[in-house]
Amino acid sequence: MIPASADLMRDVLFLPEAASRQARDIDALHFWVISATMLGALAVGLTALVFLVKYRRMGDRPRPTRFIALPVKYELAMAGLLLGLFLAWWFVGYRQMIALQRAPEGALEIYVTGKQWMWKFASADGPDTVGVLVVPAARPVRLLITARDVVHSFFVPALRVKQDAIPGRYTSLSFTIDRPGSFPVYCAEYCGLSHSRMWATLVALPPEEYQRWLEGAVPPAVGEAGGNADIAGGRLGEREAISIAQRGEQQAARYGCLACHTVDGQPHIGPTWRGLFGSERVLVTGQRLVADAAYLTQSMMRPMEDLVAGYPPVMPTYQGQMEPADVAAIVEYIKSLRHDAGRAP
Amino acid sequence: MAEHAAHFESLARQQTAARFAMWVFLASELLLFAGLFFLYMCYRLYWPAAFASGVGHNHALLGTVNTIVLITASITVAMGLRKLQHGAPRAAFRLVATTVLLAGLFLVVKLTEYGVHIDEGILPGGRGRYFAEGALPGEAAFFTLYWLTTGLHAIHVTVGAGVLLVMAWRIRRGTLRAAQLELGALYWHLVDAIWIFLWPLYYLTGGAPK
Amino acid sequence: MTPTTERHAGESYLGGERTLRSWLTTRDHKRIGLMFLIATSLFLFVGGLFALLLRLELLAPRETLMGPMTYNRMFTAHGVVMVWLFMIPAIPSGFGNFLLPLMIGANDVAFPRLNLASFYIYVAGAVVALFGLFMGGADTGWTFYVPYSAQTATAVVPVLIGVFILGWSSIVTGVNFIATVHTMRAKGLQWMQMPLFVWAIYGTSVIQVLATPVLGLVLLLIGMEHLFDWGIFDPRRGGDPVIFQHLFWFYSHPAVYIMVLPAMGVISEVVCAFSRKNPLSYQAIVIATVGITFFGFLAWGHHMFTAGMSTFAAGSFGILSMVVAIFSAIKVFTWTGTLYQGSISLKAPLLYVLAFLFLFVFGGMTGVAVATMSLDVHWHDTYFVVAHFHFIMVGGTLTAFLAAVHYWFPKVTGRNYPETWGVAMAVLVFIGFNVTFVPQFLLGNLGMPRRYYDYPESMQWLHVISTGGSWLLGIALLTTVLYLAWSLRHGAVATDNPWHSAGFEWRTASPPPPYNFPGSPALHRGAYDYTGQEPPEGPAALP
Amino acid sequence: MRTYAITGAALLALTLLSYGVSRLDLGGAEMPVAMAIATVKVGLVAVYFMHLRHAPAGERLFALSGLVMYVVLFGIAATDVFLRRTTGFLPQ
Repeated sequence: MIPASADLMRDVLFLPEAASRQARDIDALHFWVISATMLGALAVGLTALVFLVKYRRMGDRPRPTRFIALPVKYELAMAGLLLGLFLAWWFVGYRQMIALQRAPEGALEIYVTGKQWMWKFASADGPDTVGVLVVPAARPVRLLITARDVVHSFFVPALRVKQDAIPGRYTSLSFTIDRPGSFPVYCAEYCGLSHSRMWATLVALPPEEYQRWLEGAVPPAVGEAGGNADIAGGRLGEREAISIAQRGEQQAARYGCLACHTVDGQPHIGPTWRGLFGSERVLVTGQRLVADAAYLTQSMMRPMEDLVAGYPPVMPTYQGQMEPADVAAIVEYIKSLRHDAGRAP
Repeated sequence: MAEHAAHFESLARQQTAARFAMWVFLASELLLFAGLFFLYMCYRLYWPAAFASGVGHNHALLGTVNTIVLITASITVAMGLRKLQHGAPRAAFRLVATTVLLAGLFLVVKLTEYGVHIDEGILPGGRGRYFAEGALPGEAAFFTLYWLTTGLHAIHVTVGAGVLLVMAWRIRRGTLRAAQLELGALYWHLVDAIWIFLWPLYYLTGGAPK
Repeated sequence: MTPTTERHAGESYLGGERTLRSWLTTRDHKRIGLMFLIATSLFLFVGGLFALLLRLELLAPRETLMGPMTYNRMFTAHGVVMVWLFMIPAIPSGFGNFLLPLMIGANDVAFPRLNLASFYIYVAGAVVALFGLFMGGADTGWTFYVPYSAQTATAVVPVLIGVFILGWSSIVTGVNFIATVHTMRAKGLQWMQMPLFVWAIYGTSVIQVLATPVLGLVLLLIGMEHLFDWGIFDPRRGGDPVIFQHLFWFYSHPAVYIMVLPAMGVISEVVCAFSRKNPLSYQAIVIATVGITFFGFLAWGHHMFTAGMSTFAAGSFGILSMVVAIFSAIKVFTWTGTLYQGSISLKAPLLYVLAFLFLFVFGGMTGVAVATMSLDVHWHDTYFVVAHFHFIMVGGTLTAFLAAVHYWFPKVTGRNYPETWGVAMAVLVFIGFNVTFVPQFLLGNLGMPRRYYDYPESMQWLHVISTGGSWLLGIALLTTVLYLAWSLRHGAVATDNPWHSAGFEWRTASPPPPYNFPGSPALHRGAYDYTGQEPPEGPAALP
Repeated sequence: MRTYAITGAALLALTLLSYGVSRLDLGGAEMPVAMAIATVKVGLVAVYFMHLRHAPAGERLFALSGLVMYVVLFGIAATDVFLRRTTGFLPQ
């Protein structure tokens, strides 16, 4: 579909601007599907109308009609053709869905936490924020989403993405915004009293402005988003004095992780954290896997499941005891202890 | 007594309808348990060690005794039905009454077991001493499901036993048709069938015995 | 044609004993069906009133008519009342009860006492649920998602128990109808000769029997979670709220077909009667009915595409949803084709059928659209989905319900409704419906999430149109009730078969006598046989 | 009567077998074996005690339908639960 007609369709259908490549792909499918839908409904309605006019009864006397029966095979053939069309949509939709979930290489990871009734954002190097999610434009971003209390849903209409935030679990979402701008974010899963006001703003900054934001400046776009009356609840969080990795260090001490895990490379009761991230682990089962963020969080929640060979099975679970943000912080801390830390990711 | 309801053309048809409806209802009853079995499958997948430990903690012997009791009760009710069909109400009464007694025995054993669990501090929702003293995470889920599933099953046993008790009484008075007893027997067999699955899930599959 | 009602007045099911007691203790499926119809229609208006108030609140952004607490309770009340007190029982327990025995040539359903019990269980469930809704009210939405439903301070438990009880009514009626269809058919009436409405009710009953217990259990579990905090689905104790969603939708997706299948049955009957034609393909509709009954169970996961399911599961549910849609498409195709070369009389019931065809195709096709995974990601939990399922449930089920009310009004009451009013209100329902719900599709595209009492100002004018439409729809429905009530007393006395329909239910007096057929019913001509010189008229002669 | 006695004996024997097997260390095979024995037992109950052997097609259909719904629920939902790598905090 040529871009101009796509914009026209977007206006006709009241779709908001599409701020990413994926959103435009989804819109293209949307146009096909919705056009076919409207044509189908119209065709059936019109056919019925034509029959109605053509075969309407004159006078009140009913007249007998011919017995007309279409063999079932024709109906099934028709159904088969239609199913082919539906499956084509499904095929395209499925691929797009997978693309939405696949994180591109080098994506900026940001932790999103929904709680009644606000969105909190934390990334490895930027400040934590509430209600305003700041990302660089033209760079892949991966959101790791969870909730503190009940199910929420992180919804950005301009990106055509939505992902439930489920307590006790991380879900993820990836996108690359084309150009700078600010876009509304809603909570789409009913979550109680102020569900209708659980809004936030997604601000995409040009790379250099994003860099300044990391360094502490508040670019006007972010300030505006925070003060936008239409997007209430959008405000900048207290600027954290420490980075997320530093917070992870504090939390690791608080939860007693450091009683068993060292950070200097010496094995203790548990494996050391130095160089742990990204290294290959050998489990008691003989299975080998790489200690990524998934493995680390899994180990905190279900330590008995993927035991590493050579250590006693003594680690307690932290399921339900640690806040998701703290889990994320500790993972970031362990990440900062990898051997190649400091080099480009 | 041999009269059929006015809207049926014959007694035979009425009985066919009743038995058929019973089967439909049994399918429905079976699905009442589906949610609990499904939760068991999911949570066992999430917490394999805790579930194995929980199963190991249950009293396999008591569970097995109860299984034998229920299966015997199924045999006696099936035989009682056959006796009634063959016009031997006295023998039928004895067999159905035995079934009711066995159901009572099942409930006594089950309640004893519940008593032991309460003593050990194993209550639904992860309440009680057992969990405070450092059970594996996930054992609370196991025992909550244990209480819910066996509790729901025990309610079914009670209902089934009650129905069979009334039927035994009516056999003795000579006012029960075999077709009516068959409905009660079908329900009872379903109760038995559900337990046949409950038993390995909650008593046997605890891994190697310690 | 002689007004035969006079002839049978003493014998009709409405005659005889007329005391309240005789109604409340009746075992006549027709009286029970009528009581269900009255009760469910009452709840249609209760639920409709909630809808109008909700729409009024949405006339402007921010708090206008009610605060968020009231709004949240009210949309829950709207959902609970409409789904469990109107949609699910209305056509099956109401018209199904009245017509099923008539259509298979039986005297009554298989278990009349159970049938009456089902009505009282329904009333009990309704009382408990309404008690909960008015004394505090749940604010969870009709979906009761955990963990919110386990934590909220509102009166969730009575509502859950009420719905649980209603579920039993549904199961009991389902068991009864299945047994009736299997064992009560008139001698010689084969499965492939049964009226399509019977097939539809049969499929519905199967779903009711097999899906409802799963819901019942899961509602009890939330109740316990709410009361005792047992942590069954609580993530803080290692529970998984998504398991709840699986179990909930395992019932609630098939429940959509509990609402839609009977409506389809009505359409099959009305289309044939008013075009005086056999269905274009009887077998195709039967196949589609059975197909929906079974495949309807396999598609529930498309309500959870954004819930973090495994991609493989999401894909499977996507394909299965497409397959279910195909069966509906077969039906639409057959109904439309049935009109071909018919002798069509454009009366109110047929107008409703046309409205149904158009709205159902649009609703169904948008259903295929939301089953397309990447599109659903944008539409999920927005007004697009709200509009989609209202197209199916209001545009589909409610219009079919109204078609049924008008088509069988003479059968049930022995009077005719005023045709002009009927036609006028059918048109108004169609217009009001579209004005209400088409803007909601656009709101969904804009990104308006559902269950919001507040929204960005840029969305307001679409909400204004939608609210206006809701009032048109409300006026049309209210007027319909008024003229129907009027015709109970003042309507022209109907002949036994005013539509000259070949349907089996018309081969006895209107209203029918207590045991339906004097002697054995004459079903020697097919229920869709319009080829003869004169259609069957009045109580058919005995062989 | 003979049929019932034989069926009953078979059920009791299978019960003991199941118990005996559970005392062995079967590892991963434990659950499948236990479920297989239970299925055979329920099959015996349904076919002989509940007379499914002589039941009309309609009754068999509904006996089967309950089972089919179990397969549907467990089968399809399992594709989510098993493939999702579960509830843990898994950012995958």
